[in-house]
Amino acid sequence: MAPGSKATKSNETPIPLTSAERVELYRTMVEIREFEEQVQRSYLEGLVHGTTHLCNGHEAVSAGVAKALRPDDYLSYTYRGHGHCLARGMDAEAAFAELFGRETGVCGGLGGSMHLTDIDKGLIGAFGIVGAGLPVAVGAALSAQLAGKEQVCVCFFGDGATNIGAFHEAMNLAQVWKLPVIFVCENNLYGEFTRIDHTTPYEDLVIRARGYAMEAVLVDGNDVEAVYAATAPAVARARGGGGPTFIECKTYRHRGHSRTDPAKYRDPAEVEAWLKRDPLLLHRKVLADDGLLGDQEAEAMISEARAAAKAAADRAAAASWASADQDFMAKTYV
Amino acid sequence: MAPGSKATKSNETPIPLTSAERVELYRTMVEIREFEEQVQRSYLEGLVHGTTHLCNGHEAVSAGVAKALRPDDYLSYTYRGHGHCLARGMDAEAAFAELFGRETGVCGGLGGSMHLTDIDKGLIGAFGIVGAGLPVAVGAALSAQLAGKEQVCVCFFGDGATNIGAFHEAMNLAQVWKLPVIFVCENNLYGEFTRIDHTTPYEDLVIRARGYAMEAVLVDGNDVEAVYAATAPAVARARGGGGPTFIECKTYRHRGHSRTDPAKYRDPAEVEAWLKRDPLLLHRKVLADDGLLGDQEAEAMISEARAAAKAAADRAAAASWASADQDFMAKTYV
Amino acid sequence: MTTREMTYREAIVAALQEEMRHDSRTLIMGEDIGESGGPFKTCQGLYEEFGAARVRDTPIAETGFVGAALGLALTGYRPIVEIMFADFLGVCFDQIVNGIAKHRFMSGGKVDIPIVIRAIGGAGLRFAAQHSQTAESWMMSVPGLKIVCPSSPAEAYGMLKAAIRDNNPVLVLEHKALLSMKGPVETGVDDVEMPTGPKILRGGADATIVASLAMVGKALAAADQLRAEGIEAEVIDIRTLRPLNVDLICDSVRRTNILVVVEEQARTGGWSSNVVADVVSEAFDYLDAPPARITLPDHPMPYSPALEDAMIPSPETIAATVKSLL
Amino acid sequence: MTTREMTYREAIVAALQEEMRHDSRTLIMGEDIGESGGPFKTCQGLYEEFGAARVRDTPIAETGFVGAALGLALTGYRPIVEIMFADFLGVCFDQIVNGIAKHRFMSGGKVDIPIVIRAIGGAGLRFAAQHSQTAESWMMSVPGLKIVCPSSPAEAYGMLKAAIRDNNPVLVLEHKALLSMKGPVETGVDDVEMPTGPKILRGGADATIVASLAMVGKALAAADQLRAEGIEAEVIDIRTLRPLNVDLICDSVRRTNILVVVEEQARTGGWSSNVVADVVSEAFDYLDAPPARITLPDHPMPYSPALEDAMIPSPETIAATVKSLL
Ligand SMILES: Cc1ncc(C[n+]2csc(CCOP(=O)(O)OP(=O)(O)O)c2C)c(N)n1
Ligand SMILES: Cc1ncc(C[n+]2csc(CCOP(=O)(O)OP(=O)(O)O)c2C)c(N)n1
Ligand SMILES: [Mg+2]
Ligand SMILES: [Mg+2]
Repeated sequence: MAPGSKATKSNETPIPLTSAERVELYRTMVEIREFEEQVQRSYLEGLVHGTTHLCNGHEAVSAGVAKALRPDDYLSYTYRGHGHCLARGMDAEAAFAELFGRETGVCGGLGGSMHLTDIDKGLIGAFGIVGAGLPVAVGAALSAQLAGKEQVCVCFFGDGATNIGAFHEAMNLAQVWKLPVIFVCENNLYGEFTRIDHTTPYEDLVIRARGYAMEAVLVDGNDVEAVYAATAPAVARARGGGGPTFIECKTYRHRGHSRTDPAKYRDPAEVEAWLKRDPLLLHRKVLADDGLLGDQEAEAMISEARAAAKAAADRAAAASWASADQDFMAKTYV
Repeated sequence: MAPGSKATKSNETPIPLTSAERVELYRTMVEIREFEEQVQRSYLEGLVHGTTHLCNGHEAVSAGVAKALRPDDYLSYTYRGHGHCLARGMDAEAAFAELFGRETGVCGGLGGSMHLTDIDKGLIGAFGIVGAGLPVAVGAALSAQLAGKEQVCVCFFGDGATNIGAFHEAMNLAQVWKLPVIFVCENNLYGEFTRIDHTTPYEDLVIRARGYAMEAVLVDGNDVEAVYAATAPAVARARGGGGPTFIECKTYRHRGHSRTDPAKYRDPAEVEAWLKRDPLLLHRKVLADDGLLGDQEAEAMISEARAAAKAAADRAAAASWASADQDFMAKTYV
Repeated sequence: MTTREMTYREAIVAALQEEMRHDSRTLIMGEDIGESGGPFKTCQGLYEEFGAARVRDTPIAETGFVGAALGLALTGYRPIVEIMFADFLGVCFDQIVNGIAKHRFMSGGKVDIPIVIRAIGGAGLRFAAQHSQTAESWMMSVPGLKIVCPSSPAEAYGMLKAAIRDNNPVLVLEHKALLSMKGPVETGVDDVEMPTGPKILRGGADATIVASLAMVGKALAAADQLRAEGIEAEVIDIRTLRPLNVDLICDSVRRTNILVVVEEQARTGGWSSNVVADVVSEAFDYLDAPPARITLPDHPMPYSPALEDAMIPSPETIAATVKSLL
Repeated sequence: MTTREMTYREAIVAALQEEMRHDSRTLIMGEDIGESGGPFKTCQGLYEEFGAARVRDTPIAETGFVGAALGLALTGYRPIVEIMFADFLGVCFDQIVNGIAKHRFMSGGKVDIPIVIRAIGGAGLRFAAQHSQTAESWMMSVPGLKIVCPSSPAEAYGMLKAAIRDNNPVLVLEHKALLSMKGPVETGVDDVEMPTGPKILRGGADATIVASLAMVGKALAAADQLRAEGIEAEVIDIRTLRPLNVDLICDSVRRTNILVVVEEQARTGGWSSNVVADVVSEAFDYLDAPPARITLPDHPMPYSPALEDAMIPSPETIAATVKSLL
């Protein structure tokens, strides 16, 4: 770990999870993984257009954070946002339909893979411009503060996003206004094809928070229970008016940046080491060790999720294309 | 001082100044002060147009930093930049002529008070957009690094500028590329009419540097020798390839933000306390105590500077207006 | 409803005050707009009445607080932001053009974005190149935005109120040289409507002059000069730049057969071209001469006072241009 | 000098490589342009030849590195920056419009600003609303900038070389849908010249079609379709948006009497209006019909493939529009 940037542990006791909840976390991760695997297959079948950014490897972050939230909380996220949306309960068929450009897509086929939005689930937006979602999250958190209902906003972004101005302005605003926002940095070590050591002075981005005297936690982003344990107290503090927290989740993406990227710029040893730390494997082992999930059950869960993803994709693919006759101006202006 | 943000002192021995140099620092400050006082008078006479941002109170920063530089170094600064330019040797008459909109102005009357530029003196530009000068300074520092002549770039900006995105991007680039740039934050506690505690989590902005693991120094910006002592080693380090430094100079502006601002938002006790710490008074006392500057000499210096400023302003006012017949397109495009 | 003389600045304050009283979901953010009432005093008294939570001083972080407006709008609030100088729209351009303007569309039309961005622009005060732009055209090509330009106290009041009630993002471009302009304003109006097109300020059969913001006054002064010579110019305030609706201008041109458009922006890339092109499409056969555009020259704003004045279209130039087309 | 078939992408690489060899003060900065050669491979091989100092991977910090370009230019270097998607110009808009474009003027004309900003834009690849804009008009109204738009490999090569040698800031708007377009390019040219106006790509006496970037190909295809019906359309590539020079277009219109302008941007605020307005000023009496503009509709880019395709002007639409004017 880089000098001057020790991992800090939240000093509040994490809200304990029941056994059932711990197993549910695994199911959520499996569902995200199988969704992304299906996206990849659908891509190869020509059903997904343009580009898409898979989150394989990041599942523990989406699942662990989402577990700490209430239904009326807000989330902002990025083009690599399928996992955040699914963990929050976005309908998989509507998500596939969006990726396929169908009328039944969650954004009617107008948004696409990079812009999944589902306002009723607090999924306020996926931002394609790096960093752009952070100030928006600050606004949602300000809204929560003003409304006084103890809601919070979680804001997901990557390591690369910590280099852009919007990040800084959002962090400072959140801290000076003591807003209920949790900044969740998914540090997967790469922004596109460039490793973090080329773009930031230290690999542990938790140091960024120091410039704002903001609470910060560095957590193993591949350990879903650790992510939950880091998030829950931050959320509790935010609800109580204690202000923002910056959570750095160390993780790794299993695939390339986007569909065209074979990710050859990564050291195979690095990739291998991280694949061994696949969040699904890790949690499955923990649950097995704790006697909560047998091998058969786990395999059944995977098959079920795979079949469900396939079925959702099939239904989505059978839906009508977004219509060229719709009133686009009514989609642009109220 | 705010928690977690102790003043740090550079641990290198400052390059010692001769007695003559110490007296010269006083003269530089007096010249800046008298220039600004003359600007104020000229403003009331209708010679200065639009707006102008005086730097009375900040003189020690301009003088102390400039003293640490070589003629081939670069400087970027702001709309409150008269002092930086004068300390660097900008011709006072050409500066007045610019403020008066004359042909003989340092920018031919096209730039005005907010945009004094004098490239031959390394004065690469005054930026009217808060924070905009920081990335530009990073570019000049990159230029210096590439040219390999051990030049540095000094970048002046205010406390308010540390809240904008451009600040962050520049700080990070400078640190990751180890550029020879000295970020000099003139923390005068206010951005326009708003006190720093409304806009940043802590009053000591040196904490900002921590987010980049950048060397940082907190210095009394009203003590010209302290400013010099903080700057000289940072410059030396930068020349030697040691990378950037962030220097926070605590200071205070004696007048309002700009000519229309009576600065009523400030606590009179705060103003009074700072006026007692006028950088000119402080240094004069030090020099007197060290037997280097008698009262009479000091007064003579002031009168001389006042007369020189007045004479320069008079000459500037006698010059022709910038011509409406000039080829503006040739000033726009090469 | 009462009608009284007030300044453009007071009209802005009145609109903000009434709308903030009308709907508690409104709030305003900007630099030095709290206790200080705003650098141009366009928020005077609001802090006292509505408090720090709804009249919010921000750090110098336009990307931050303009972006925050989007988050607020998506979660039930109706934010207003003040951009102190319109020139600073450049700093938060991405949040406006890629975020705020597109979010509704990208969601499939499922969200409303009730945001008002007030930006105070314009030349004439010797603020030089970085503080004198009206920024009218930077965002003309951005679908999803509405852009309005008040040229008088009454328009400043009406447009701002309507913008605040509108469920779309509206950019209200105010002009700093108009802040102390006085005029009658009917306040306390509840059924405000967003202007959907230009407005005839003065009728005339001989030529049509279209202008925005501070150029409207110049056009009216030109019309006075022309009247002295027996020429009746119709003066139209463009009011709404986006969506751009030139129907009324076409009607006018069908009567006058002459079109002159005046704007306070560089010749290349200004909205006056758009008006000309649209009018030419609709009313080509009615034009007796090629429409003229009077604009700033194609260079930045110089600081020196006479140079600034020389750049800005004058009533004399406008009148002479009209005469040259007759 | 040798002429060979190459892609638009290879032409960009060739221009960069030659100019970086020609002048050691040149350098290029951008995201993932080093070892990876750029997300669109527009810098392929440069890192290997010129090293990390001159082919510089940047953090995601467009304001930072575009601003740095100004500092480099002011101190003797000739920086080139790559903006991965033209849409991201919004993030560094202030540095370009208030800084880079104005710095020379504000200095009294005393400094040169030799900066090239390459931005890869355009629709057609299903990249949706935030990654499909050509951004042609955002900066049309910004004096101090030059803006060029290459429509072919040869233009991509020539314009980029000229832009790098130019002592003004030049925005080179490239188009991602053209990257694999092939065409003959004469490389190794030393006396490159900055285009100062449009170019006729195909002569014709019956109508003038003006287009930019990917629309040029559509216009040429439309001309093919029209020829089959006995109509000869002249196709003109606008090439340079700023400064905008329509002399050649006026000459053409004086011969053809019909003008159609095609651009890949929303109808309101696009440069096609500017061309129409300028041509109308100069050649009003030669026009047999009101000039037509074919543009994107006034809404953001949808993701769904057929919807994207339907938005983009097609050869059929262009041909039909020409016929409707004859
Ligand atoms: C302002 C901006 N610059 C560049 C890009 C292109 N881009 C898209 S994703 C990306 C990398 C982002 O890295 P990170 O924040 O670490 O997120 P990750 O993709 O690793 O999840 C870049 C450079 C962009 N979308 N926006
Ligand atoms: C991007 C931007 N936002 C707002 C302004 C208006 N403005 C000019 S100076 C200033 C205060 C700057 O404060 P600080 O950085 O502390 O410098 P000081 O004036 O105190 O020297 C503000 C808000 C601006 N010029 N640019
Ligand atoms: Mg990453
Ligand atoms: Mg200050």
